[in-house]
Amino acid sequence: MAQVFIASCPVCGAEINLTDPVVREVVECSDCGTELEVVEINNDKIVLAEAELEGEDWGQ
Amino acid sequence: MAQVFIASCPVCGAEINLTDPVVREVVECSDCGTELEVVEINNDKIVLAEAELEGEDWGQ
Amino acid sequence: MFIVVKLGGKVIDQALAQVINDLSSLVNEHEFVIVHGGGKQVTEQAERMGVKQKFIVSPSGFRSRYTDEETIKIYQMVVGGLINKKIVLELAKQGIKAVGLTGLDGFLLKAKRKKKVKSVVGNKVLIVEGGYTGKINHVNKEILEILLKEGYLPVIAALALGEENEPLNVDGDRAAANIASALSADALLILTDVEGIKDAKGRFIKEIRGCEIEPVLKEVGYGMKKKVLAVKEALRGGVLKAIISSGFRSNPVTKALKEENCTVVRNVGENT
Amino acid sequence: MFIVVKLGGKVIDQALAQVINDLSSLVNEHEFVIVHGGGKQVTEQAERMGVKQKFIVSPSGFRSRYTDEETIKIYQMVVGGLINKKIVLELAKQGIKAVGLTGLDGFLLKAKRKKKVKSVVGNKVLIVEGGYTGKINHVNKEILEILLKEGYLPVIAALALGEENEPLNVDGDRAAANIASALSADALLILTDVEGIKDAKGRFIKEIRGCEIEPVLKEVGYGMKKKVLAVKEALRGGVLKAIISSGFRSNPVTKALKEENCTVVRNVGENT
Ligand SMILES: [Zn+2]
Ligand SMILES: [Zn+2]
Repeated sequence: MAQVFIASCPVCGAEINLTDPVVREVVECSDCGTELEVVEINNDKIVLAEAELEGEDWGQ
Repeated sequence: MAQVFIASCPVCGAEINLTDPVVREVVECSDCGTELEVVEINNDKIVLAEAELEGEDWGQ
Repeated sequence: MFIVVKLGGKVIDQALAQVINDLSSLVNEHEFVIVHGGGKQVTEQAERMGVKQKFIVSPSGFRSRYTDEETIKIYQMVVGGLINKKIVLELAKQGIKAVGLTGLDGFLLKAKRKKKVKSVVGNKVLIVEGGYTGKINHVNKEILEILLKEGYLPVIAALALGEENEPLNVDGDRAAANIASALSADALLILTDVEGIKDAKGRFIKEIRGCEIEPVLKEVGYGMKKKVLAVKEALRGGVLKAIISSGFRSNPVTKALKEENCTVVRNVGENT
Repeated sequence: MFIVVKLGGKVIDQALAQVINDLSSLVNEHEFVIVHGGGKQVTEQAERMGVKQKFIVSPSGFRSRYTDEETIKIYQMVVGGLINKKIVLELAKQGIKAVGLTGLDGFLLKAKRKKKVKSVVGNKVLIVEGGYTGKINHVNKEILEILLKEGYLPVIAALALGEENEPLNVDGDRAAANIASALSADALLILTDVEGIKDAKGRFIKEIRGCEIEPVLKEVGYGMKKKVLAVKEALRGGVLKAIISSGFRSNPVTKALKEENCTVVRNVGENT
């Protein structure tokens, strides 16, 4: 069964629902639009941080 | 036991003794000094030809 | 005209002789620079060496090689050594003084390394290390101008130098676009295995203005997406026109320059 | 001074950073061209690809790779792609504008292919096909002069173009000697893994005149034989001196140019 976690956006503080999260997953905050990375999962605590990402159009 | 064949130099006609010759073998005529190649061995007949050779100091 | 020609992997594999033969008939009239990648051959040679190749797909559909430290070395060998020299030798047969370079030589191509990128894995988007891949941010046109001035035809392998002087895998189409921009080329010619761009309904696009290219970008599959992106960058960089054309026909360079059966994107509209 | 430096395979493998670091301290004072081969790495990579390498030994003791069609491709990849760019990247780290070339580029090195050669097999001497190997008979110094004039340091992989524009494996030491002659270099510096030449009694030769080198050729083993032959050719071609020296010490280039603990062969005697 899918497990849903609740975390808060480190940028705007909004609540974010995460279904079966995994570390390194990227989610977008629906309030402020910031791309966030799941950096830690500790029991029922989820730590999110702003994702530092590159464009998508790299190498060949 | 070693088998000795007798052939003649295509350059000077001198007799050349060959022990257990093989095709592509290189021998030097002791009379004229030409480098010769064994091009054919047919029963007891040996065909010699002038060897077209490069220097020895090729590639790495 | 001064033309930057990008040769696709399949063209190099299967149609190189006819392309170079045609090109050699045009060198008195035009000036050329050739750019190439060689992804498919890298995969082949790497697997021959027992190094399994991984690919990542970004959320908007760009598929890229995951280039680890071992793979970038194989990349240098195959793209910089094997493919680059294959093209140089083919030009030499036509009496053309070609000089093969990689973007690593003479600080020709500098790139910003992609540290972290998004990769679609199942139904999730994950962050992965970018590996040895980068996006070109500088072209040292000096070395190319020196060679061109003296009558040498540069053949450039899509590799670039990172900020720590590490080798990086860069996209060949975009490398060609960057070089065409830096040299203010009259045309960028992308020779590939299809006739040109088709829209979402499968209709062939014969001619299009640069300012109209944005919607096309959304309609094409990921193979063509990078080419359209490269075209967009080349035109933004001042290149007069970009041609996407097939290398699999007789006189493929001559026909493309005559704009026969290919897609031509012209630098008119927002840039004029 | 204008110096052609030949880097040996072991030096490139194990001591490249210190050699290039030292060389970079000398680029304001001297002009350099670097030449390299890379036989050992070709063997390694070929075997990794499942291509067993064969060697042939000539009647007078020269040992050479038997270069078939598959091997010459691996040779291009490893020597032209991997090793050449490794040296270019190391120079780039020192801020030096290096341009890596092979002898195939810009008709730089032309060679006569060895069609048939002698190989010692057991107690017989057999004729074998020469494969893709050759002996250099022309250097296009123009491309090197163009680069040098503009401040670029050429790094040259020992590959040459045959008469049918096929790639040929050529000896790295002799390639360096030919390039040094063509460019009328002041010195040819062969950096290797030994201190210099020893005579038949194992005595180190510190200095020798070019005209006295013939007997030395008969005394040395086959590894050194090719180097002595290269030295002989360089001096005959007008190079002022040749230095055989170790790359495995601190400041190996500086010390060699100061003639510390190495073999120096001077162009005096028959040539003066
Ligand atoms: Zn937020
Ligand atoms: Zn005779």
